[in-house]
This record gives sequence, C-alpha cells and structure tokens, in this order.
Amino acid sequence: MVVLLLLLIPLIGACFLFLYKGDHRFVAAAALRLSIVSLLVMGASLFYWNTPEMLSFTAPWLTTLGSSLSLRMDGLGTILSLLTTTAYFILFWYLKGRTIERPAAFFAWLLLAQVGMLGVFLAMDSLLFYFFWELALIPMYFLASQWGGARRIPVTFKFFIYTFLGSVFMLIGILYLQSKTADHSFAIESIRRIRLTNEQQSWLFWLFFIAFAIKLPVFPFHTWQPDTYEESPTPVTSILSAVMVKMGILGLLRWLLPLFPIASYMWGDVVMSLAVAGIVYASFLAMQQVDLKRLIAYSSIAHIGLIAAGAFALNQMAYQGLLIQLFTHGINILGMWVLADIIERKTGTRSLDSLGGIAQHSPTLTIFFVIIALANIALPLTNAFVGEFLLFNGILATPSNYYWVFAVVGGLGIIFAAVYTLRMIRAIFYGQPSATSPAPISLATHEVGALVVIVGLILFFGIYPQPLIDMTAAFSKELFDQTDITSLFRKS
Amino acid sequence: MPINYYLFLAIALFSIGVVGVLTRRNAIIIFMCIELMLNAVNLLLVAFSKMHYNQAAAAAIPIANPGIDGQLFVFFIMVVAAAEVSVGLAIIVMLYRNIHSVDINFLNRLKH
Amino acid sequence: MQSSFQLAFLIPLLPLIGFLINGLGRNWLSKQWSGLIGAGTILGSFLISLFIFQAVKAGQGEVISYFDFIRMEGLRIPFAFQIDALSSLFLLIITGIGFLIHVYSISYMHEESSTSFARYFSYLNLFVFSMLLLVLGSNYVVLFIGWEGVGLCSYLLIGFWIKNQQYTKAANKAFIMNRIGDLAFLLAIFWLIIKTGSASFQEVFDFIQANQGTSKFSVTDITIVTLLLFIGATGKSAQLPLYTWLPDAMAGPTPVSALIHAATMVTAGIYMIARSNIIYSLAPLTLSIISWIGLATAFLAATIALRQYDIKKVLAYSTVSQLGFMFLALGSGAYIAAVFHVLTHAFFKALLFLGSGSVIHAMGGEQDIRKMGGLSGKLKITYATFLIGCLAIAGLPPLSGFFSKDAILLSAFLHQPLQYGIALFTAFLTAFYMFRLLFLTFHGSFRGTPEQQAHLHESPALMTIPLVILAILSVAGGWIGIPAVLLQDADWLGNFLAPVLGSTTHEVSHATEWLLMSLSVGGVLLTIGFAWFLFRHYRATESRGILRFFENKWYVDQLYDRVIVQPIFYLGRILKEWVEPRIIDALVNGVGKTVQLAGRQIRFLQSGQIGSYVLLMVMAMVVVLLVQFFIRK
Amino acid sequence: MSISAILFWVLSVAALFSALMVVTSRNPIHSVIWLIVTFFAISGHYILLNAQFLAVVNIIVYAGAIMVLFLFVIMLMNLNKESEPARHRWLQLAGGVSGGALLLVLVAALKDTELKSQQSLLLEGHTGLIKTLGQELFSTYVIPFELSSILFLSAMVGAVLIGKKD
Repeated sequence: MVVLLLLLIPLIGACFLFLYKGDHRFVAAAALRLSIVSLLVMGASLFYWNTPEMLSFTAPWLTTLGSSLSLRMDGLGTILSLLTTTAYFILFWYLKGRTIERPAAFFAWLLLAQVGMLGVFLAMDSLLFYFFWELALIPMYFLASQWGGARRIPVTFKFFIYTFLGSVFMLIGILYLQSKTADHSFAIESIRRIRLTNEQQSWLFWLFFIAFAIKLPVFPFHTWQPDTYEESPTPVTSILSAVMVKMGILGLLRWLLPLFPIASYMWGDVVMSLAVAGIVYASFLAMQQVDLKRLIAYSSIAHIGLIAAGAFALNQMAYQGLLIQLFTHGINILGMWVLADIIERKTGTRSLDSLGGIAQHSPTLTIFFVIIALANIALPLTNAFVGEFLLFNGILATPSNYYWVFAVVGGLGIIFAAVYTLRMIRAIFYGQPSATSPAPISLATHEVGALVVIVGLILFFGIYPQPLIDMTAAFSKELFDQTDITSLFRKS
Repeated sequence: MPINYYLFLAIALFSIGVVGVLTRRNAIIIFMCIELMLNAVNLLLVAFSKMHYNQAAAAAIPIANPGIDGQLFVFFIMVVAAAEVSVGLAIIVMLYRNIHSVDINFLNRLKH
Repeated sequence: MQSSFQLAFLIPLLPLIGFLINGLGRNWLSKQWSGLIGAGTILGSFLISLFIFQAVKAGQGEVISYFDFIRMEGLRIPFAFQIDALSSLFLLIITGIGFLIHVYSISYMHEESSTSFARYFSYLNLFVFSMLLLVLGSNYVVLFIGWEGVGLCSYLLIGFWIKNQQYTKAANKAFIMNRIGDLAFLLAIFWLIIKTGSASFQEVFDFIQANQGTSKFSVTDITIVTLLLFIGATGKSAQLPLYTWLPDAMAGPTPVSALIHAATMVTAGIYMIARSNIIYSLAPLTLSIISWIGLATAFLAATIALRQYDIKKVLAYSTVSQLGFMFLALGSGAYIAAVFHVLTHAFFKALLFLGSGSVIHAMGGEQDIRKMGGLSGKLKITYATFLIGCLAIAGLPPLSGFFSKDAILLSAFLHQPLQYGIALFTAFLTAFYMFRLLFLTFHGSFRGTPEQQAHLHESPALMTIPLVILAILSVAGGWIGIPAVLLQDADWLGNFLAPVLGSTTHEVSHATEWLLMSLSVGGVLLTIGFAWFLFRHYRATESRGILRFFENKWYVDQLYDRVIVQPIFYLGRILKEWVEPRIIDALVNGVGKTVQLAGRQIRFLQSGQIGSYVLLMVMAMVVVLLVQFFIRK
Repeated sequence: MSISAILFWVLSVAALFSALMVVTSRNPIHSVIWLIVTFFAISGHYILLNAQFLAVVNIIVYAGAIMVLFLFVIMLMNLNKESEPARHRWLQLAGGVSGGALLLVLVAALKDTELKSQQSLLLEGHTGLIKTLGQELFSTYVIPFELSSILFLSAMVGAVLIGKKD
C-alpha cells in the first residue's frame, strides 16, 4: 500500500498544480511540503511500514493483455525511492523562493516526472515498467524544451528521439518475452520462468541493453547527454542526472542481468570495454571543458561508466558497491548541480575562463563546493568511497580474462577525476577574484540548508555506510544468485 | 468453348484497360478504360454463370435457375457503373471548368 | 585491554575536534585561541601517545575495534586500531614533532588574518588526524583512509595561499601524483581482498604465510601485491618516478613543509611497507626493485640538490634523497633501519625546515640563498640549531643521523656491495649539499638588500624553542639504536620493534663494521672540508655541463610534461574537437539525417500525380499476385 | 469448328482489337467509337452465353446511354482534337510493362485451373431470359434493387450539384 501512496502523493500534487492558477509563491512552498510528505512516507516505509504487504501492491490493470498494476519495493526499489524522495526534497528546498516562469507548470512537470521515475523503480510488471519509463520521459521533454537555454529545441528533440528510440527496442523485447510466457503475462515472475536459449538471450539482451545504454548513457550512446544537461534549466538537469539515469541502472539490475544472465556473461567483455573506455573518454573530455555544466555532465558520464562496468562484473561485491553508489552518486551529483546553479546565477557565467577567485570572499560556498567535489571523486570518508571501493573490487573480480585491464583502465578514471575536479576548483575558486565575481556571494538560508543536508549525507554515509549496505544486502545476494555464472554453467 | 478462353479474354481486356489508365493523360479516356475494365469483369461473370448452369444441368441438380446470381451481379454492376459515370463525368466537367484541362498531370492537388 | 589503550580513540579524535572547532569557528576565534586549540589538541594526543607507548613497551600490542566500516557477505572491514610497537612509535613521532610544528606555526603565521590563521590550524590538525588514522588503522582500508586524507591535507596546505595560482598548481600536482600511487595501492588492496577475503593486517599476513606458494596465493600474487603496494608508496613517499610533486610542495607555508617532510605524509610509504614486511619478506624480486629505486632516487635527488638555490628546494631534494635511503633499507630487508632513519630524519629534517623557516622569516620571505650569507651573526640560535641539523643529516657521530645512516649502509653492504658503494657516495653528496647550504646561508657576507639587512632579527621564542628541542633530539635521538659494535645491548629500538618487524642479526665481523663506519665518517669530514673550501665565500658561477643538467633537475619535469601531460592534453583536445562532434555525434546525427534524407526521397513518390499512384498500385498488385501464386507455393 | 466457336473467335478478336484502339487512339472521339464497338462485341458474347437480357441492356445502357454521355461531354468541352500531349516516355513504358506484367501474371496463375473441361458454349438454357431474371430480381434481390434506385437518385443529385455553376 505504501508504494501506491508514494506514487499517488506526487501524482495528486502534479494534477493539483496543473490546475492551480493562484499565487506563485504558494506553488514552491506547496511543492516543498509535498516532497517532505513523500520523504516522510518513504522514511515510514523504512522503519514502520516495512511488512511485505505494505511494501507491495497489486491491482488489475490491462487484464486482457496480461498486465497488472503490480508494484513492489525490494532492496533496489528502496534505495532508489529513497534517493528520489531525498533528491526532490533537497531540490525543492533549494528552489524555495526562486522566481521561475510559470512555476505551477514547472513544479507539476517535475512531480509528474517523480511519479514516472518512482513507477519505474517499483514496477514489477514489464508493461507497467515500460509505461512508467515513457511517462518519466515526457515531463523531462517539456521541462527542457520550455524552460531551457538558447539551443533547447534541437537539443531536447535529439534527447527525446534518442531515448525514445532506445525504449522502442525495449518494447519489442518486452512483447517478445510476453509471447513466450506460459500464461501470456507481463509479470516479472512469469518472465523469469521462461527458459530462453542462449541465442534468444543474446538478441533480447541487445534489445534491452540499447534502451538502458542510451538512458545511462554508456559510451558511445552518450552524445545527447552533455547537450541536454547544458541546455536544460539546472534544477531539471539535476533531476535528470541524479535520479533519471538511475532508471537505466535499474533496468540493468532488475531486467537485463537476472533475465539474461548467460548473455550478460557472453557480452560482458564487450559491454565492460565500452564502459571503461567511456570512463577514460569522458574524463578526457571533462578535462577539456570550459563550461561548468558540460564538465559536470562529462564527469557524470565517467561515473556512470564505472557503474555500468560494475553491473557487468557479475559478482556480489560489485553489485553491493553499485547499489550503494546508486544513492551516493545521486546525492553527490545533485550537490554539484546545485552548486553549479548557484555559481551561474550569482556570477552570471558558467565559463571556467571568466570565473575565478571566489574563495577569496565566499569561503562558505567554497567549502561546500570542495567537500561535494571531493565526494564526487570518492575520497575516503565521503559517501562515494565505499561504493567505488566495492565496485572496483568487484571489477577486479570479474569472471573475464581481461579483469585486470578493466580494473586498471577504469582505475585511470580515479586519477583523471582528480585532474578535472581539481582543475575546476582551481579555476573557479582560486586566484584573484575575477570581474564576474567582485562581490561576496551570499547564500540564502534555504540554499545553505539544502547544501548542509547534502554535505551531511555525504559525511554520514562516508563514515558509517552500513545502513546503505544493510538496505541492499538481500537484493545483491539475490541478484548474485540469479547471475552467478559458475552455478549457471553447472546447471546447463 | 472452355471457360479458360473466356478467362483469358477477360484478363486481356482488363489488362488493356489497365494499360490505358497507366499510359493516357486524358481523364475522359482513363475513365473509358475503367469502363472497359468493368466490362471485362462483367463478361467473366456471365461466362461463369453459364458454366454453373451447365454444371447443374449436367449433374441434374434440381436448383431453380442455376447461375442466375452471376447475371444479376452484372446487372447491378451496370447500375452502379451508370451512376458512377454520371457523377464522374460531372466531376470532369467541373474540373475542366476550373482548370481548363482534363490532363491528370495538372491534378496534383493531393500533394498539398 | 589495557586501560591506556581505551584512550586510543582520543589520539586521532582530539586533532579532529581541533579541526572542527577551528574550521567552523574560524570567523569568531581569535588567533590566540586558534593556536591554542590547534597546538593543545596535538599536545593532548602526544600525552596519550606517551601513555600508550609506555603500555606497549611493557606488554604486547592490541587491536581495538570500534565499529564495522563495511560488513557484507564475505567481507568485513572493521574500523579498528592496531596498537603495537610500530604504530606507537609513529604516534610519538607524529604527535611529538607535530606539536612542535604547531607551536612554531603560531608565531610563524602571525601575519595572517585571524580567519586564515584558524583555517591554517584546522588544516594542520586535519593533517595530523589523517596521519594518525593512517598509522593506527588495523587494516589496509583504514590505512588507506588516512593515506588519502594525508593527500587531501597536503593539497589544502600546499595551496594554502589560494591567491597564487602557481601555488594551487603545485597543490594540484601533489594531489594528482599521489592519486597515481593511490590507484596502485587500491588495486593491491583489492587483490588482497579477493585472494584472502580480508583487509586486516593480521588476517592477511596469517593467510599469506599459511598459503604462500599454493594456488590460493601464488608467488605471482605476492609479487604483484608487493609491487602495487610499492608503487603506492612511491607516490606518497616521493620516489622515482613519482617524486616531482614534493619539491613543488614547497609552495606551502614552511611549517607545513616541515610537517610533510618530517612527521607525516612522506613517511607513510615507509610505514606501509614496514607494516607489510611479512609479505615483502616473501618477495625477493620486489625487494631488489625497491632497493634499486630507492638508491636511484637517493642519488638523483642528491645530485639535483647540489645546484639548487632555493633554501627550501635544497631541503626538499634532500628529503627525497633521504627517503631513497629509507627505501634502500627496506629493499635490503632492514626494516628496523628504515624506521630508525624515519625517526632520526624526522628530528633533523623538522629542525632544518623550521630553521629555514626562521631564516625566511628573518629575510622577509626571501628564499634564494644567493641573496643570503653571513646570517650566523644575527640569527645565533637558528644558526646553531641549523648546524646541528646539518651535522646530523651528514651523519657524523654521535649525532642521530650517524646511527641510522650507518645501519642502512651496513644493510646495503650486506645485501649488495655495489649498492653500498653508490649509497656511500650519495651520503657524501648529502654532506656536500647540506654544508653548501649552510655556508651559503650563514657564512660569508650578506648579499641581500639593505632593507633586508636592517630587518634581520632572531625569531621569537615560540619559534626558537621548538628549534632547540629538535636540536637536542637530533643529537640524542640516535642513541636508542646504538649498534652492538659500539655499545653492547644498546640497540633498544631494535628490540622494541622486533615483535613487529622481526629482529635483524648481522653476520658481520666487528672489524668490517669499524671499517665501514670510519670510511663514511672520514668521507663525510673530507666532503665538509671541500664544501668549506668552495662555498665559504660565495661567487656567482654559471652552471655548465653536468651541473647545468643537475640545476635543471635532470629535466624530469620537462620530460613528464612532454611525454605525459602534453599528450594527454592534446589527446583530450582531439577528442573534444574531432572525435566527439565529428565522429560519435556525427554518427548519431547521421542516422537522423539519413532518415530525413530518405523521407525527402520517398516524398517524391508522393507526387500527388494520380497516374503514379495508379502505377504503383498496379505494380503492387503484380507483386502481391506473384507472391500469392508463385512464391508461396 | 462449330458456328458458335467461329462466332466466339470473331467476337473475341473484335473486342480485343477495338479495346486496343480505345487505348491507342489519339482522338478522344475515336476512342469513344472504338469503345462502343467493344461493347457491341461483348454484347455478342453475352448472346453466345445465353444472356440475352444482359446483352440488350449492355447495348442500351453502355453503348447507348453512357457512351453518348461521354460523347456529349467531349463535344461540349471541345476536346475532339488530338490535343493530348504524350506522357513521359518512361512513364508510358512503365505503364505498358506493368499492365503487361499483370496480364502475364494472371494468365500464368490461372492457366492450370481445373476448369478446363467445362464447356460453356451451348445454345440452350433460360437463365438469361428476362422473365427468369425479373422474377429473381424482384424476389430475392428486391432490397438491393431498391437500394440501387436510391443510389441512382443520389448520383443524379450529385451530378447536378457538381455540374452546377457556382
């Protein structure tokens, strides 16, 4: 039941805001309250309402097609829902008191996107999954194309077509799987019972993988991303990169790996190569960027490359690290976007060339930035460290002949991440104050609050990551059992 | 005569009509070719009607008026053809009044 | 658990609290309070360390676990401290010398605004905290946490004067170079975890000792792990090929240099390898690589130091060189000698850096020794202590450097006589450049501006007292490890560290030992005399030939720039300017363009001409009929 | 060869030839005339097939009414000259080839049908008589018949409406 509640709160909020015609200031406050309610419900589901009955919901939906409204919160769903509600809360708090054109529609679209993303995270029916997958895309299209930058129209068009194309492949795969099930059902349990040959697995794997690879994005399917991140309004970008890319990872973890484990092993080398190549490639590009948002976008591609490589490492350590990283990456990148937004708004530029010397007069902002940037490069005692530690550990234990290549090349990303992150800090904050930022940058209370929450999460989970591990331990075990190559080959 | 001969004759007439439709640009002649195609079909229907009659007669099956449906179909086709021609010619006349030509190459309004 | 061990958590916690107070209260705290908090917390840690040291001396070490950092199926990494002889000794070095540097800093940094004064002390405390975490950790992960923390703090402190982009560049360089080593270190940890299922020192060592050479942990595994760990150590401890950050790290305030070079940071690599001595003892190949790299670094850095004119640069290269000596000792299997040298080096290098800080302070920020000279008259205490430091580093008895360096040379001699020869020569070079520095700075005539001359003064007590204490330690610090040949049963340090590092018994006759000692002492004395002859009166000379090569630091920075930095930069440019927009994105857009183009072509079929529609229809009919009647049959 | 066979061949050749002339004549008037000839030949076939009523109706409706309508239209619009520009050569060729291909395919498809033995040409039977047809038309097919009258009515109205000058 509580899962339905999680979906209904933002949905009702979105509907209400679409119809709302009143005071602008009320809108942001209402959205903030709504996000707090969501977060509270999420928290309650963690601590009080955590019986299996509360955490799942099934209702007839398209019964003639064999699809039902089946939602369930497992370990993966928990951590991603937690990320979604937390990220929305932080973002809405940060946006409080901000003047946005047509705020009601803006927040309504954001909330609708939240519905879509939560739906994707919780759906246990493949058609429902697809439905939410597309539902999440539509608000993003409108947000980017109506509130975006100068080149927003071609960029969002590309974004939409690209991701949509990917998901069409996935739909073909879903329909094929449904036709193969014994009871002609879209439910994940029925799909799991299908015995697929290796060849079937192989091409179904690619149908699904393309969709997820574009969403993630994995090199070389990434070109929509920097443009979209750059042109979207930064709050939208932050949701895109903090929460939305997790849809692709969820796709890998819930649909791709457990359904096609043999194919995942067979194509694992190819995908891992793409992923680690993407890490290095994106890092190289990040080192060259002058635009702050583009830089963060490429760094995000590099991080996602690591996560994707971890998904195909096919061992429990990597899964565990990946699941933690889902949350921590979301929080950290959200922090980066919020800071980028602050810098852009207060100095009027995003160019590293024209920024400089902010640390001289705005130490508070600098401290926040440095902490979050260091979390982004996974320094120990920040939250990302444990995730990346386990991820790399898992990658080195990949059941592949090239495990050490993947680990070393992927590891170069650690070095390059330091290079571009420190370059960014140096260009923005150090040196003499530049013309764009002659005066101290003052932060409003709610902005500081949002940043404090982020930094608090970074430090808390950096020092004591065990709650995140416990939350996802069962899921990673289950996933590993489903994809354990040695036992799979022993069986067949 | 074997029914095949009628079949081939009808096909030949029909194909000539098709070729006419494809090669001519005068709307009226195209229209006439369509009439020709209709008549080819009519001829075939009548031939099959006769065939069915003969079959029934040879097998001494006691049906009233075997093969009569085919002839009635031809009748109805003629009715419809007549109606079609009246409307079609009216359209051609109207077109001619508007564009002073019956050349179908000028009738590319479907593009827009 | 011994009662004093229960306080162990306070040792790193106090500096952390100091960091938080100074960091968060930087806008409200006065300079006195910041300094007091900064130095006081370290003093507290030092006192507790003393207690713990006493307890360790009395009994055995202990592992204290606080909570589980990572706990999952098949892997448990506790947040635990290991207290034994090695870590308690390092605790003393870090907190003791750290405290002196803190005290010194209060005076040295007094010109900063109170905000950045507090910021400075918070960083300093964080630095000490990280280093304490590093030596206290009972497993590689906690060690790594401290390891990275040290890197971060060095980054923050090297770039402390953030206005100067040259300094921040040096900070970036330090952090990135360290990261290269960190990657190797991480890979080693992963390898250990995968193979042994644990990261705790004790479990890992037990496992390896039990399974070495079997398929569970083959000889290759040992070599790979030890090599990777060593690469990690080269980053942190500034060895070839990752040493170039350390001389640049002089950009930071001078006490920070003292902290980095003496008490913290660079000794981390030595500590880590000494800690892992059980694995290293099983890897002779790695050991010989370590000894050669250490020796090469020692020699290279010493030659560079010959022709440097920045007072801090000379000291920096001498640090690199001394670290090379320590690695030589490690590579020769003389772990105790290495740790001994860490200890004595901490004393005299801290002394030398703080002394140079005192000189720079007196000179109003001037660091070029060509513009100094004759300072011995005005800066008496500084001169005296600096002289002691130079004598100690040159290795003259009975100063501390003599004993530790002698232990290293002896082990090198036993291990590989060729290495001994080079090491001895390098030791002479050390004496030479150090006394060149001393003579150029304190002797001869003053070569600076008149204003500087007027400004010359001895530093305040807060700065000189640490100098005096360190000078005493530099003299006496070596007496805890006097070899048996000089004094029977005086090798207290060796006995103390033996449970952790294993005892070293030399199979060498006393006569040989006497010979080696007199060789090095005699050589050093001659070298000092030579330096006195050359540099008593400074004449500016153009470097030529090999000296020019040394002055330009063997062109290593330029080489790295050409071979690594520039290619990466240009590759990035190519990727950004060409590959991304013209290949990958062009492919993507190309697919879109193709569809558009195809649409445009197909649109011609939709001509609106009835004729063509009919034609197509007939064709389609033909095709359908063909399929229907001929193909499907 | 029986007389009916001779008639069949003569009428067939006439029908095909005149149909070809319909398509190939440059002058629309000639086309109309040749179409009338075709219809007459087809009517002859109807008689051979014992469909006397249809033969008569064919002549009255097609050759009489419809073709006269065509003639009127052509004359009214003064299209009786060879004004039509030839179509593009390739299009013409494509049209001819397509039509020919259709012919070929259909013939090839149907040449092996089992209907070969059926004889259709017999001068007997009363199916095509007006009486039989009338009875059937007004009993079984009465509703389609009435519907066709509505069709006619609407066609008339339509033709008038379209043809009206606006």
